Amino acid sequence: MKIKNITALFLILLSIWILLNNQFQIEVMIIGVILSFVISIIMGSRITVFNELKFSLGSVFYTIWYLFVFLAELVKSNLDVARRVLTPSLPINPGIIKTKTVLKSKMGRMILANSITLTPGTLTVDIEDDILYIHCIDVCCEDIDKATAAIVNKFEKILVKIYG
Amino acid sequence: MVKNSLIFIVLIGFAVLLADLFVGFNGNTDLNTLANHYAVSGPEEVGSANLVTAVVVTYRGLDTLGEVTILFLAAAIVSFLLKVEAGASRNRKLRSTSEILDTASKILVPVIFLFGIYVFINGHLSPGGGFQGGAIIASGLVLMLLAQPAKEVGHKLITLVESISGISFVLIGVAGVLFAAGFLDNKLLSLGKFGTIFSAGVIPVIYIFVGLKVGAELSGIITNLQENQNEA
Amino acid sequence: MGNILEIIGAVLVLLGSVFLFLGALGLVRMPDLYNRIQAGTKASTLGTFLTLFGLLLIIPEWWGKLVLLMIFILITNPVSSHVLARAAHYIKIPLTEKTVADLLDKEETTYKVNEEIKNE
Amino acid sequence: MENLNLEIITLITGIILVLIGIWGLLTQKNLIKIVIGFTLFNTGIHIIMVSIGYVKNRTAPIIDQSVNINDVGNSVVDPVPQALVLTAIVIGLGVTALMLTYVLKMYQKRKSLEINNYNDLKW
Amino acid sequence: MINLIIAIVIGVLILIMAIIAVHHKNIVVGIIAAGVVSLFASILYLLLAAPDVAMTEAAIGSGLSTVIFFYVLNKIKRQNG
Amino acid sequence: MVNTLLFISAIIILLAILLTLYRFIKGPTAPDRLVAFDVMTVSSLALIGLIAKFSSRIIYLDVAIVYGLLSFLGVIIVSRYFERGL
Repeated sequence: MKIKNITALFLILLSIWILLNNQFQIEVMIIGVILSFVISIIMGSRITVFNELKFSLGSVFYTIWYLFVFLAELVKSNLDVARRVLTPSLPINPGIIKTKTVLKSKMGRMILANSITLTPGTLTVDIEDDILYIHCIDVCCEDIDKATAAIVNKFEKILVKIYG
Repeated sequence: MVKNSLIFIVLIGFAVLLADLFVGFNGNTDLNTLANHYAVSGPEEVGSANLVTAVVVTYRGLDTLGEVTILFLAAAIVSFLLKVEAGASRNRKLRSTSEILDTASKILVPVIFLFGIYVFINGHLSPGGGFQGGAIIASGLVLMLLAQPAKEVGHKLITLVESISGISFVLIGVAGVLFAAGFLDNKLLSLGKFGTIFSAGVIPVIYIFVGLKVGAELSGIITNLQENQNEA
Repeated sequence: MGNILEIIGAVLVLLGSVFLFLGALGLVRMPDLYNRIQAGTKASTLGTFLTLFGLLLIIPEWWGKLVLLMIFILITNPVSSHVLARAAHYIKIPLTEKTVADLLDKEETTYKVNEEIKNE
Repeated sequence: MENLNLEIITLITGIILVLIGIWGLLTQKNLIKIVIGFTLFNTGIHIIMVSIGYVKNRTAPIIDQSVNINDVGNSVVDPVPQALVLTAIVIGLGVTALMLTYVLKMYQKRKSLEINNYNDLKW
Repeated sequence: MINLIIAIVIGVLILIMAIIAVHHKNIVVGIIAAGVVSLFASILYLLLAAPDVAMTEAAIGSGLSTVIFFYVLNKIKRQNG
Repeated sequence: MVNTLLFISAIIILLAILLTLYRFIKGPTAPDRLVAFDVMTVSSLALIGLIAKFSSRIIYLDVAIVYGLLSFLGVIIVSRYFERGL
């Protein structure tokens, strides 16, 4: 498992190095490879979050699909917030509710929580094992299953395919 | 009353001092002679695209050595003052870290380290250099400590990195005296093609050592100020 | 062709700045801390994202650093607001009166909440 | 509007920032507040130094595609004050850390952050 | 022209923040305000064509110096038990 | 055309920063001010991007990356201080 972890970290660091430099001279690449290798060897033993990545064609496809779903939700959320802010009476109905997730991997849970924070009227306040506490601008339902269906599911069903 | 008027007088005094600066100043339209020399002949003499780096590392290299020494002294005094007597361990009740912050820090810390190293390797091409890179690396350490506050950071490693990079910095300077024109002269290595990563002679090497040294010193200050890092 | 891209980019930048403005307006208008965090985070994230994307369309040569910036913002911004909301709930910053539910059962705080944090 | 230059604006900002910093240093009673005043004073001095090095309508002293290499002397600002400020900021951090350490030590001795309780040298 | 407008607004912001930093009776708010001063100072440096200095100020002024202040404040608070 | 639009957006961003300044002054609690600080950093990140475009220097974006990576440290450390987690 360790090899996979270090490889994933190495690839991520190398692509960041290339994006930073934005040029493909041979010296720059050599330095980048050496640096990413050293950093991923040093940090790789401690950082195990990359273990959960699946290297397959399907996961790449679902990542891109996820990005599209996420961006659409992001725009929707902003229009929602903008509408609420601009209405003079300030139509809000806030509260903190519970939802459940089936994701086990830490990475997947972080991405899920971040997505929830950035989407319509919801903000992750706390996470305890598989319970997510979410602050809503407009509380739909206090029941845990209904809330899960309304808020979490649309992201989760894609993330399950990527992170298992 | 007397105190207030004294404060008032001091403020007025400073205002007058600084206003003097302000009245005579109308904005520059041209560089002065020294700056003009640095700007015009800097690229050929030093080979560094970033003129600030040229000034910091070569033209005023000795000042940089002094400044790194001052920083070292500050870090040493901080660690000396905060040393606690052995056996004074208090058990602290900490609020646990949120899992999201923990995961995010694990992703971001290697990225921050890589970016810090990018900043000081590219010090002669883009803004940045040893001081900024060191600060960024120390910030990565801070993120690590924020996510896992109970973690102990190896003081020995920090001290080791600091001493090795400091000694190497001075040795490069001395090598400049022996093999080239003077202390910290950058023609120790060939200048290379202007604008590429292997250019500007010895500047990238010096900046790597300065970056490691500054990063280690700032990390030392931070780990000393953090609550549970005070082993004797 | 390039001209059209530039104009689209400039419009996107304008849109992004409008979102930033709306976020700041939400920050001013919302009644309690949590709603303020909601308005602030979402609007500022999308606003900055759109601004950088517009710049990407205007100056395509800068794509590397702009893409990196967008990724970093998408990772760091929600994390910081989550940590802030969690801390605020822990030290019992009150929710607004309009609140309908608070299902996060508060753990007993182990220390007395400092007056210095809560008031003025 | 005629003689309202960028460097004049920043110079004024820096000067007033220095004055605010000194005012804070002199009037505040809390030790940490005094250190905050010191950092503001520091920042003000840095802004003054950088704005004195600015040259009208010129760009940063870093040569890449957007600067003509044969005409560097007429297209960049003064690099020397920037180099000085660069190191001064880092040293400022070291000094701030040192001052805060002293504050911590003083607090451990007397359990107080009020400057008025430290009157050993008062005559 | 736009640079002038940005500089004026940022300058005014810096001064307001500095006054808050010195004058506010809550130390936490004072430290945050000092961080904001550093943040905007770094934009001023960028306008003055000094990206090196801006980068240093961004990394040190708003990041590390806030961190150091809060670590010390934390230690002081813990002394009280 | 393009430049005019960008000028207008820069001015709108400045107005947004001024609004957050109002929240910073008003308070009422310290975490409220922290939210204002967060929004300010992100807005100024967008402003830095625009300044880089106005000066047409890509190197200014390095400063923006420093902001993007490190600005959330300030928010996190203050939050951890509030919840006694340092």
